[in-house]
Amino acid sequence: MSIVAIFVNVLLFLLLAPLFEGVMRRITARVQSRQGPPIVQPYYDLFKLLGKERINSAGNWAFKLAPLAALASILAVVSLVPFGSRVNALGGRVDAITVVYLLTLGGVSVLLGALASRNTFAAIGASREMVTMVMVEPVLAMTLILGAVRTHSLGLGPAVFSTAGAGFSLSTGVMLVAYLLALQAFVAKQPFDIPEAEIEILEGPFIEYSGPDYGMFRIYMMMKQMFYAWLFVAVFIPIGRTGLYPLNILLQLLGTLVVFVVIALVGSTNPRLRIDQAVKIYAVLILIALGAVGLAVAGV
Amino acid sequence: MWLASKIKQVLMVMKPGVVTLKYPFEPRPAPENFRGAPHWDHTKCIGCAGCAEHCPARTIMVRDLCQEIRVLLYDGSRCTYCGRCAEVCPEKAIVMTPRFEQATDDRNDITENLELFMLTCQRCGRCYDMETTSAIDKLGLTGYRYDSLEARTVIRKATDSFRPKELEATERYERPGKTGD
Amino acid sequence: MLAKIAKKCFPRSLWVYHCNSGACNGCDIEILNILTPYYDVERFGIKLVGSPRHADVMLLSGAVTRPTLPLVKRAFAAMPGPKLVFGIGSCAVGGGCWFDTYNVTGGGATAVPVNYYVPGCPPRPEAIIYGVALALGLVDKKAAPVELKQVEFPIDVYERNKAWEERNVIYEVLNK
Amino acid sequence: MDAIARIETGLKGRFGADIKGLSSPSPARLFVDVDRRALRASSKMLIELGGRYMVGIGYDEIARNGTLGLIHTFAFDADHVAVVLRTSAPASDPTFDSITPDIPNAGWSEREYQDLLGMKFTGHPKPKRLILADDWPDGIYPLRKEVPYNLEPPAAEDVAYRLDEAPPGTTIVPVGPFHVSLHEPEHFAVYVDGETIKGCDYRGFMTHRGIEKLCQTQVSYNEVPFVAERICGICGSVHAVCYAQAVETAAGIPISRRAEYIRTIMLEIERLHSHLLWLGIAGHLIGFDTVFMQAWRVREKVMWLAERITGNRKTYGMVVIGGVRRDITPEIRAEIEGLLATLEKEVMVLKNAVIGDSAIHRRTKGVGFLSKEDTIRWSLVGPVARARGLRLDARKDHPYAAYGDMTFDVPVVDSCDVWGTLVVRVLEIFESIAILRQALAGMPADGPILTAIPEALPPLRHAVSMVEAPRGESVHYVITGEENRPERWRVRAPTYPNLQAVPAMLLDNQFADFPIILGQIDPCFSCTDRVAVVDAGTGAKRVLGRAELEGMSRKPEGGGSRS
Repeated sequence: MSIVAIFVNVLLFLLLAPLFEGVMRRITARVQSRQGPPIVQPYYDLFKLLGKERINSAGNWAFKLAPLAALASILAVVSLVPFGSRVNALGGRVDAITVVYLLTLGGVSVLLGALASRNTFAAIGASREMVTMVMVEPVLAMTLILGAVRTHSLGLGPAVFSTAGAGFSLSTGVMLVAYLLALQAFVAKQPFDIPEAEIEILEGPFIEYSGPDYGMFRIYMMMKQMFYAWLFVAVFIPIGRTGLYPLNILLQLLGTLVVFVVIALVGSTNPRLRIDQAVKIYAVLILIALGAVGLAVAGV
Repeated sequence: MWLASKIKQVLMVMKPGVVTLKYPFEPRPAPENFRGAPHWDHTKCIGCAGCAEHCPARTIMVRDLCQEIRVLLYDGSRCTYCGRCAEVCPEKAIVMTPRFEQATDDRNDITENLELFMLTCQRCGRCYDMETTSAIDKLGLTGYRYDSLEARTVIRKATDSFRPKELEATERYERPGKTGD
Repeated sequence: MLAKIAKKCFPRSLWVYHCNSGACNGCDIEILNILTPYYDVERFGIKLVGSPRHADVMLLSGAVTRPTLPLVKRAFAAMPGPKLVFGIGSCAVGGGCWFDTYNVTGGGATAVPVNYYVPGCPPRPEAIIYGVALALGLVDKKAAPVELKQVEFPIDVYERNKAWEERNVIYEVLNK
Repeated sequence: MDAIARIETGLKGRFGADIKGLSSPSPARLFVDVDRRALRASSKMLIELGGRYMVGIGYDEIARNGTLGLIHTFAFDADHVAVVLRTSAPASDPTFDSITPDIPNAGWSEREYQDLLGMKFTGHPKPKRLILADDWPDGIYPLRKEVPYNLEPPAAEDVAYRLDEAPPGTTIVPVGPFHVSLHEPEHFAVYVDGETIKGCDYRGFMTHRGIEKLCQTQVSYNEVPFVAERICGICGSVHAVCYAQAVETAAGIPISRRAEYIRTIMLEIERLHSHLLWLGIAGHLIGFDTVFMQAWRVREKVMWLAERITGNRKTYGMVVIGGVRRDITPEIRAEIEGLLATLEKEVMVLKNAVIGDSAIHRRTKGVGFLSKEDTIRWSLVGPVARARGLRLDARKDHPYAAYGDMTFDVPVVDSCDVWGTLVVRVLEIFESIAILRQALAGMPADGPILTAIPEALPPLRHAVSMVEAPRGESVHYVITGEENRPERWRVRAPTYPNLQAVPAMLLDNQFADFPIILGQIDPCFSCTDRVAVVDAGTGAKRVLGRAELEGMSRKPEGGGSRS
């Protein structure tokens, strides 16, 4: 049964990620008092991108490999994750650190692609992506470490569902605040979508990619968003703990939807920050996260 | 404080609600004195080429095929819809229609080709800049205005100053199909 | 099968790349205007993108000036796969008031093959949306060439062959 | 009159012999003909007397007396006077000594006439090509009379524009011709060290369309306003009004008071939609798309109103020489008043949302700093100058149309950065609404709106006229000519001086702020199509070829870019 769970995970994430992106674009449009695209618009975009011609302008193997590596890493993360609070076959064999490692691999492949495309804008985008990764991944890692510390096991299931396992406490509260503030940076949405700043450096790292390659990067970004939104619901909000597996999935998807609505609202009412301002805010986030882990170690 | 101003902003923008117009599915006509595509009323036009003289984009071309026929070609591709021709026309034959949906994939769709019968000119004096010379005096077979309809450029030279080679290029003039009804 | 789906999805998600090759930016403002709340072309799935690599449609506005001619050609070549070109505004359609000055090479057609023309100076946002709808096949073309004659001339003046000139004596008089 | 007397005595005192003629056709204008030897000294003296450099004009009089004329215009804003310094040089050796070392703003005018008329300026710091395309063969000067207007010379061999050398340790970021934030084909080579901008070189002129040559050879007097309107898509009727006023003062055609009021109303409606447009673009440039959408939603009503009044959303086509083409009927007047009421409420909502938002403060305060002294040295105009403590407004300093009897105050802020320009522009929207209300109330009820032009305008009359465009002061210079066509028509848009200062504003800012710093002057390149260069300080010499200019777009299949 837990082998099937892997496929359920992958299929659900692959199918629903564009839907959530469509919901977000719709909400941003409504905030801007316009009708906005149909909800299924990201699906059209992805299929159109898959049908387009691929211009291999940088001509080296890294340029061709990067989108595949990014997609592979996020698919790996998604297949491991205990979706619907059921640890599947793969989930049992890995622990929290693997998830953090795979997510960073995704970021690194974006960097690889940007630097391989030898374009000045991509280079600036890559440097910003590096800064964001270095400053923001630790907050994710500390969320999982907090879970591990509280449930005394690095296993994926207990680390993720630590609140359900060990109940709500002050450290989880502090971590909740840190995660909420960092959510916009995880998801790379408006106040922090600096690496992909559409205005200054024209889609940053992805400037050179066209057709299917760019489609793969888009689906990678969408699934990463959905993963982070789901992680927030899984770690901090103890819904979807009922025995019924499909019911859990449904509840957690609803939770993810609510998180997406919040992201969209915050995203559409903030200007983009500069990378140096963002670095100051990330530093504060890391401190809060460290504080939370400290509290957890002190057993509070 | 930051959160409060954000929530206030979200509420503020939600007040007007969705204002998108359903345009292609619901018509959005232009106001009545809108300067859309100009239209020549061939029953009123007396072929004085005043509009051709005063078009800033020089898109109106006049050519005399022979003593009796003057062809006026309006090439809409460069027209800037300023309404100058409608204002200058002594006969008020040009009207700025409120048509603005002129999108097309072939540039010949936005042209107007008028064939004017000049033989019945009675020197009534109503045509443009009558005090200097009348349109018919300038009309000699060599034609005072010989713009190249093919190259769509206003040349402002009389025929006699043309080299024969240029004249051949303008031989392939096809008459418009339907009679003015 | 995937190709068929992709072809069906192409008109529903056109990503637009704006190329201003010497325009007075009246048309550029109207191009931005169709993204704003009252007209909002995002409901047709149209999005403004920054790089020619991601674009499907090149919105050409402005008479192609001498320095921008090679650059427009390069931008067009840098666009992948099935691509369209829209000429927006009188400058892109035919070159505008200055179509033949020393620094202007004429309309958009001198640089790239233009698929759809949207005349106007500047065209109303509705006219641009009408052009897009025409490309998407939602509406049919309203513009048509107008050809009128004041009178059906009795003799056919246009038989410009040798025989006609001998018959018609007035040409000898004038051709001396 | 005392100002003109003071300037005259000053000039006569120092350059008695060299001054060939002094004439003052109206209390606000002084024409000085001076020998070219004393050009630099007299320009320097006019600046010291408190003048502000406006624009330089070159014109070709070879047919008439074998000389090339050069004119420099100065504005004395406090005394409401404009001084025109005229000189000429024989066509055989058209050299003048450059006034750019003392007046940096004149650098562009001189380089322009180096390109277009073949004049030479000794001592010019940067005599590079300015207007013409890179592949334009040397030796052909388009503004000369014997060169036909539609000449298309074959391309000279692939000569690449030599950009400045980059400061050491910086990479070149080509903000290329088709950049999303630019909306217009201009090329900025920004020298970036990490994220901070160290310098910038700018190669413009991709929107140069030879309008001045066209209007001197092909288009007659009353058509030029329709071409002038299409110089810039946002401040179109500013150019038309400025041109019409220049010709009317040159030829001495009085226009009716009602026509002046209608021109004022159209100018203010244009300022409304232009400022709202800029507010949206500024929001778009700092990534705040909701401000962009909301500002343009509010602006749309102004565009619909303009469409009902004039028949076109943007190119109003109202202004011809001698008055206005369409009248403001009572029902249009009611519509304008209705619009002003709704606009005031909506813009108040926008103002509170934008000015109160701390996130916008973070992105605009302290960004694009330029001190007040530099602003005076570069003689900047418009909201950029008013945001740096300079009270400069052509509507107050050189009143034209019906601005004489309008009471409004000029918002001045001295925060010297992008935030200042944002506040100034928002306050100016409310000022425009107030002016519109006064204009509607004070408009004479009847009277002709168009006075007939006499048979032919007297040739060879000079006139300069200034209009306050939404971006700053726009200057037109007209010399009337024969065959119903102006002999020479010079357009200087407000972005012309402002753009020269952009590289100075960019120094030591973040690259992410490049669009908003450039955006604060609300550049209208099609108005300006000029070039600005910053002295990027020291730096090894590194010549960049044409490929770098097109960093944005590359050939497919292994084209590979050279960064």
